[in-house]
Amino acid sequence: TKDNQTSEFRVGLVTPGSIADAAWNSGAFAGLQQIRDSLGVAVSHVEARTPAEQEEALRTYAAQGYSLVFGHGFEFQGSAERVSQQFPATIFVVTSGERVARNVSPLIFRLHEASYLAGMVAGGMSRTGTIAFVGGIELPPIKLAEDAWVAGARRMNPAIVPRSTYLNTFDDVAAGREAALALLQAGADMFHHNADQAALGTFQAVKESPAAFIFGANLDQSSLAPERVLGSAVIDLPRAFLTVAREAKAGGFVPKVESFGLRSGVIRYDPNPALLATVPAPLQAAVSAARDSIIAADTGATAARPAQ
Amino acid sequence: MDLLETFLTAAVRVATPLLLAALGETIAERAGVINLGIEGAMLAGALGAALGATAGGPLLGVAAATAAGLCISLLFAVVAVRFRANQIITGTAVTLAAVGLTGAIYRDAYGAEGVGLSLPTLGILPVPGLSRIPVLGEALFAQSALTYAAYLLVACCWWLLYRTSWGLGLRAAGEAAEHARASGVAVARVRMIAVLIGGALAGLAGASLVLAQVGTFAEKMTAGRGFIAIAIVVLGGWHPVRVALAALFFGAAMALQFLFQSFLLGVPYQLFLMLPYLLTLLVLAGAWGRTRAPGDLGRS
Amino acid sequence: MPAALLTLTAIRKRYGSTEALKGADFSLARGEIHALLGENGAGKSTLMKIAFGLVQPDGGRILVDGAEVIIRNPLAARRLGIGMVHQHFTDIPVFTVAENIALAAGWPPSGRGLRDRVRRLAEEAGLPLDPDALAGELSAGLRQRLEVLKALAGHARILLLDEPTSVLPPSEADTFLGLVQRLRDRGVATVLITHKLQEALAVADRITVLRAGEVIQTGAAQSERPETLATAMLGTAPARPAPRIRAAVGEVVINARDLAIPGAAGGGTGIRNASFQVRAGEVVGLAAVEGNGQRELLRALAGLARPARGTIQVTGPVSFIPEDRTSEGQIGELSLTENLVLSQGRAAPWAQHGWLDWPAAGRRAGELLERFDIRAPGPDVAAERLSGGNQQRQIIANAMERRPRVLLAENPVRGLDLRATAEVYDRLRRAAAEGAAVLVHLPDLDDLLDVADRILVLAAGELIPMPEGAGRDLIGRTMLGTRGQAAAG
Amino acid sequence: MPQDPQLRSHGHALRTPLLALGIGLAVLVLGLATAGYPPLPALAALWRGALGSPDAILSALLPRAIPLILIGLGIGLAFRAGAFNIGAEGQFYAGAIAATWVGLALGTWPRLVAVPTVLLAGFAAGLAWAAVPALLRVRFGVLEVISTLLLNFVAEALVSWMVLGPLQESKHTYPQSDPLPWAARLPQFPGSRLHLGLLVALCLALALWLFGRRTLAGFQLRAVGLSPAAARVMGGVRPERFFAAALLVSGAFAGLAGASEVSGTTFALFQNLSPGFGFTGIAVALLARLHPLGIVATGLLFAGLEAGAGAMQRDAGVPAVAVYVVEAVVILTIVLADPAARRAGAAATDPASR
Ligand SMILES: Nc1ncnc2c1ncn2[C@@H]1O[C@H](COP(=O)(O)OP(=O)(O)OP(=O)(O)O)[C@@H](O)[C@H]1O
Ligand SMILES: Nc1ncnc2c1ncn2[C@@H]1O[C@H](COP(=O)(O)OP(=O)(O)OP(=O)(O)O)[C@@H](O)[C@H]1O
Ligand SMILES: [Mg+2]
Ligand SMILES: [Mg+2]
Repeated sequence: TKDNQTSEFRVGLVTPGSIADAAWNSGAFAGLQQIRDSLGVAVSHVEARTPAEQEEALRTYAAQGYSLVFGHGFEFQGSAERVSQQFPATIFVVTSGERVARNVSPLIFRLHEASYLAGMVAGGMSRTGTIAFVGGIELPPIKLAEDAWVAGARRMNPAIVPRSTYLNTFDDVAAGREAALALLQAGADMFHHNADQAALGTFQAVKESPAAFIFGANLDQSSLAPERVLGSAVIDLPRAFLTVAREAKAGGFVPKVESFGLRSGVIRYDPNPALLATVPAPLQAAVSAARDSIIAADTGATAARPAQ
Repeated sequence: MDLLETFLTAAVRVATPLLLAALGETIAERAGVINLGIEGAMLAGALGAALGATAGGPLLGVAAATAAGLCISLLFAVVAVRFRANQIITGTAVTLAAVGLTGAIYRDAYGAEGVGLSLPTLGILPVPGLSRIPVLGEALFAQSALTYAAYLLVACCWWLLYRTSWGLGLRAAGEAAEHARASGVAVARVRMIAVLIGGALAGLAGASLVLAQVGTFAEKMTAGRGFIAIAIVVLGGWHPVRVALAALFFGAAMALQFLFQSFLLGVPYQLFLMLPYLLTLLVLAGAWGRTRAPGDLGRS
Repeated sequence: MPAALLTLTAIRKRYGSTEALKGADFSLARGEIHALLGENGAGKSTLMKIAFGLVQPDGGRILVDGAEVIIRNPLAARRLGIGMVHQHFTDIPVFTVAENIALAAGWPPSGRGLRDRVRRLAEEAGLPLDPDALAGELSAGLRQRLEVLKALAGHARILLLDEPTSVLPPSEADTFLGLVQRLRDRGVATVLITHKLQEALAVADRITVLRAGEVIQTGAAQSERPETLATAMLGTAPARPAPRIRAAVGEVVINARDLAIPGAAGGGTGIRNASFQVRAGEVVGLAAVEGNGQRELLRALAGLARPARGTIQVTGPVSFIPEDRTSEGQIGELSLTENLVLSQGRAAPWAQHGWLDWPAAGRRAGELLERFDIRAPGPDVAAERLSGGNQQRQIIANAMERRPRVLLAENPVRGLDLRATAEVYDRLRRAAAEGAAVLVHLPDLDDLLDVADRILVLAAGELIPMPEGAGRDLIGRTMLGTRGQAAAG
Repeated sequence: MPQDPQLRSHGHALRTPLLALGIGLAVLVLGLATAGYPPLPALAALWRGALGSPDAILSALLPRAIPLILIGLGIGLAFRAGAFNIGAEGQFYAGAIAATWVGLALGTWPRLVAVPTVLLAGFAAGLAWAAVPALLRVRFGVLEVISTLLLNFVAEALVSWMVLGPLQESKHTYPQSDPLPWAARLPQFPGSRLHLGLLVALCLALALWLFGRRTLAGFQLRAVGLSPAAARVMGGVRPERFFAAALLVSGAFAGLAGASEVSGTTFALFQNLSPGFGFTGIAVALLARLHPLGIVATGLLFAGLEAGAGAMQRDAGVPAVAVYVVEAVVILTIVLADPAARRAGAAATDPASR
């Protein structure tokens, strides 16, 4: 009977970009593999770049009888809702989604909570009083992260000057570097990003400059520049995916807004241990206190989207 | 460094890969071949640079990049020149193949989910004395070796096209292949070699992205620079020196875009993104617009 | 007989259903001028292209210096010492004269030497040409000079000349033929394709006649006479020239006043001042040395160029026969039917309300093949597949088909054989008789006097009407003008 | 015997791509096996994804083909006139933006009027976007090959600004527009993603075919593309007019494709609406030798290839990057296998100003 069950429960993943981006999409793919390994179910992945292809991919998975399909990005919300009406037996999970429908369930990552903490460190450590953010495309979660980063920095230094650049691409590494070089010229010495692989160029620029630091995003990116990465705002996508899949496989899945913040442990601010000593103890304490109060304020998994 | 110097330095730096690729495409197009595959050759060059630099440092990276660009354009040359397939379709397909192949090889070499490679880079090589010239010194003479190579290649291309018999035959093949043939030019062979030179230079352009700029590789990291290089060839009127100026112009417009975003707040960033292209259109509509393509460009 | 330098044996070539060469034998001896004659479409160009490596034969052998060779491409031909002047221009239009010559000769393209080298070559050949002019901006006559210089530059031992004099005015043609004779004295062997029998008889040592892909006869030039040659070419005795028709002159159809037209970029004077009228029923000859504004004038009358000053009034359908058939007179890729449809525009019966009746157009194109004696497998064949002369006939047929009120012709007999030339002259006269005003330019003044009722001379951009019955000498002197030499050279 | 390869035989225009497809598949099997993927399951997936079921045909193949056919038709027309329009991508976005803008305003209109209005808006916007390069060419001599390319980048930035600015959905969170009202949506075939845009595309293909084959203007347009000088001197037409008109109409077709995509498939504006339709459209047109009916066939071919490629990822685990190589192999094999297609557009893709 177990065999029967595994052959019935299949999980599909649709990513909007390449899974080799060492960030958003690769995290989802890692999550899918974890589902396969931990739950012993069949999985499948497809890359779909445009809204039309994305809807087609969701629809095809559903038509083939997949039980659980992840649409990895807010952009899947509309198409998931449309497709779900025709295929009620499939559960659609929309990462960074918005609304619950009968069999559509959004998965929200409050990465901005971690970006806020990163911003606090940046605000406290900046010598120039200017901090910089490099974004890929101005998507809602990215804009939220930028705003939280700025708010965190302001908390430590109300006079902080925030700068930002959007690249309009997640691929162009060289643009990520040029943007950072221009921001350095504008006086920034603390960097944060949400530009996936394009940010690799930002890391390079920070590495080359004498006194700048950077905070990673999505993954723990300390290894990219061990001397210059103070910390990273991390989403533990595999853990979140696995949580959802386990629930769905058990059969008790009720569509709901699944929201992960610092409290869940899926979102973390991971400081770079190698540089921890350079962060003044009072600043570290302030960050810890802030994290605790955010966790304390978090009422639970069904929390609505943060105010916009 | 003041803002103007920063801007000019960034302009030359951003222009370098564009210039290298555009020079190569200039040679190919002067021979009558429009190679949309240079986007792919550039990407192959970038991966070649990463693999080479991993294995044996930046210089091996440069060599491997050139070889990789050459290989990809050999595919193009065989299909589009030897078998005279349509150049536009072939170029599109070759770029697609290069995107796929570089992705597959990269994943094979470094893991399916990608890594932030950190490669040894070429570094800045200031020319003693010259780099001290006020305003322009830093921009022109405190760059990586590949930028200086690009200057040199501009001169080489010019000499090749306008001062050698082979270049004369090449231009004839691009203007009127049948007539060139009647004058004793081995059209197919000349075009083949021109495409290969173009591919090698596109590979070098990929190397300059990886080894002189970002120190890493990422899938699709050329992000359309090959197509921009083709626009630069047209803007530069198919003449190496003017192509160099056009590349610098484009580099400047792109550098300006980043400076604007960093310094001007509250303006939608998309307006800055349009800037390089709108500026180019304006320049084209002015005196620079009346260029003439080689007569047999694109005819296979 | 001296040893053969180039021998072509049993050469066969088939294009689809057309057998262009059916086992032709030809041999060129050291130091001779060998004229190759034949009607349009006889296979002359094909035979020479085979000797130059541009076309590969289906059968037969080629020997150079007695040794069998395979000439795979023109480069191989050049290496064997073969140079060719093609029937169509083969220059690179955007290259300068010097660059074009360097390309053909394999010379380095620049440096101080090249220009002098080109100048010296041009002077030695007696064909002066500005090394810095762009080939594409030269008049047809000057472009032809360039073609000749290209062939000479390679120091060929064997020169294949495919109608080299077809666009040259007689004086230049004479100079050129003198050059060919001088080259013979230096040991260069020449094949001369021409439609002018007098030329062949004057300079050739031997004459070969090709008809429908076969060699009909080869023999010493001294033993030939124009009549026997014509009979050999045609297969029958040539018809007598049609009696010259003289029509009644009607109302003014072309009325030009105070015209000024800028010259083409590549030199040429343009028109400074011209006022004239042409009436229905007249054939008016435009006499001018190359580059004196005839090109600009005809184009302005055809509505293709705007005069800088003055007015042009032209009544009724205009047909224009341009000098360069391949670039302006036809579209080679299109079939004869399609070329016909394009040339007739909206007024044609098969284009009612803009909808095309292709079968009707095709039928008409077929009829024109008959009426104009165009040698082609059928109206669906691409125009570029026709021999040069047949392409020209097709262009004339299309021009006539419009029933023009005004017929403007720029050297319309270029490349036509004897019979076809006579036919075209006859057609121009008949068009006038049917009420058209005909304005025609020919490089050969004798021909022009033959066909025209009266002559207008263009010299140094001025238009000078000749009195009726003006003699050859007066016209010739006026053409050279006191006010200026030809811009050519 | 000698036939004009471009127009004469329609059977031929349809047959050769199919033949080539067979050869392409053979090469593909070899390639997949070399790369370590069992070829048969991969090919089976390719087939399933493209043609394997009514659902695949109605919801994957045909909807994908609609924009490709529309854009290919326009590009075919432009290339025929010698206008080297590589800006269909930008014209597509212009059409999508206009269609969204108009569509969002038409909620209360009857569908019978609203849908054509939306399509017309896209058509007009594509035309207007192409008018810039047409004007630049005719007035200032700027080669359309560069201006259309540059305008692609401008259009991409413009759509990005639209979805974050003036056309952003009403909560101002997501980079997309509000969904179009029902009245502005192209009717869909029940239970599938196929929409009425297909009919529009097929009708236009037929119309273009008639135009090219049966009308004087269509023929003159082709003559202009082959030789502007001869068309002017011998044909008495004004080449720049045909050139500009073809460029405009080709832009309009791409704009129409943008409108049909928004109104029939995504129902909202997104900034990554096109996966590069403008460039695939060039291949679609050239492979069909610019023949309108052939473009329908090659449009379907490319759509099938891409739908099948998705299935290869999904069902056979072939990663996306390998699928790119597969697509490239198929395209290269097709151009190599079809000598006529090789020559096709050799003249047409000539961006020279003659
Ligand atoms: N106009 C042309 N444009 C492009 N390719 C051409 C053209 N003419 C001929 N070719 C190609 O060139 C080859 C032979 O022509 P060409 O004379 O230029 O070279 P070749 O000297 O004969 O060749 P090789 O290099 O083998 O000696 C053929 O493959 C043919 O497809
Ligand atoms: N490329 C081609 N395709 C098909 N037929 C051709 C081709 N070239 C020549 N022909 C045919 O071969 C025959 C001989 O042509 P060729 O050009 O050798 O004639 P020619 O003697 O030079 O005539 P002309 O005096 O008119 O130049 C003609 O019937 C012509 O239509
Ligand atoms: Mg001939
Ligand atoms: Mg002839």
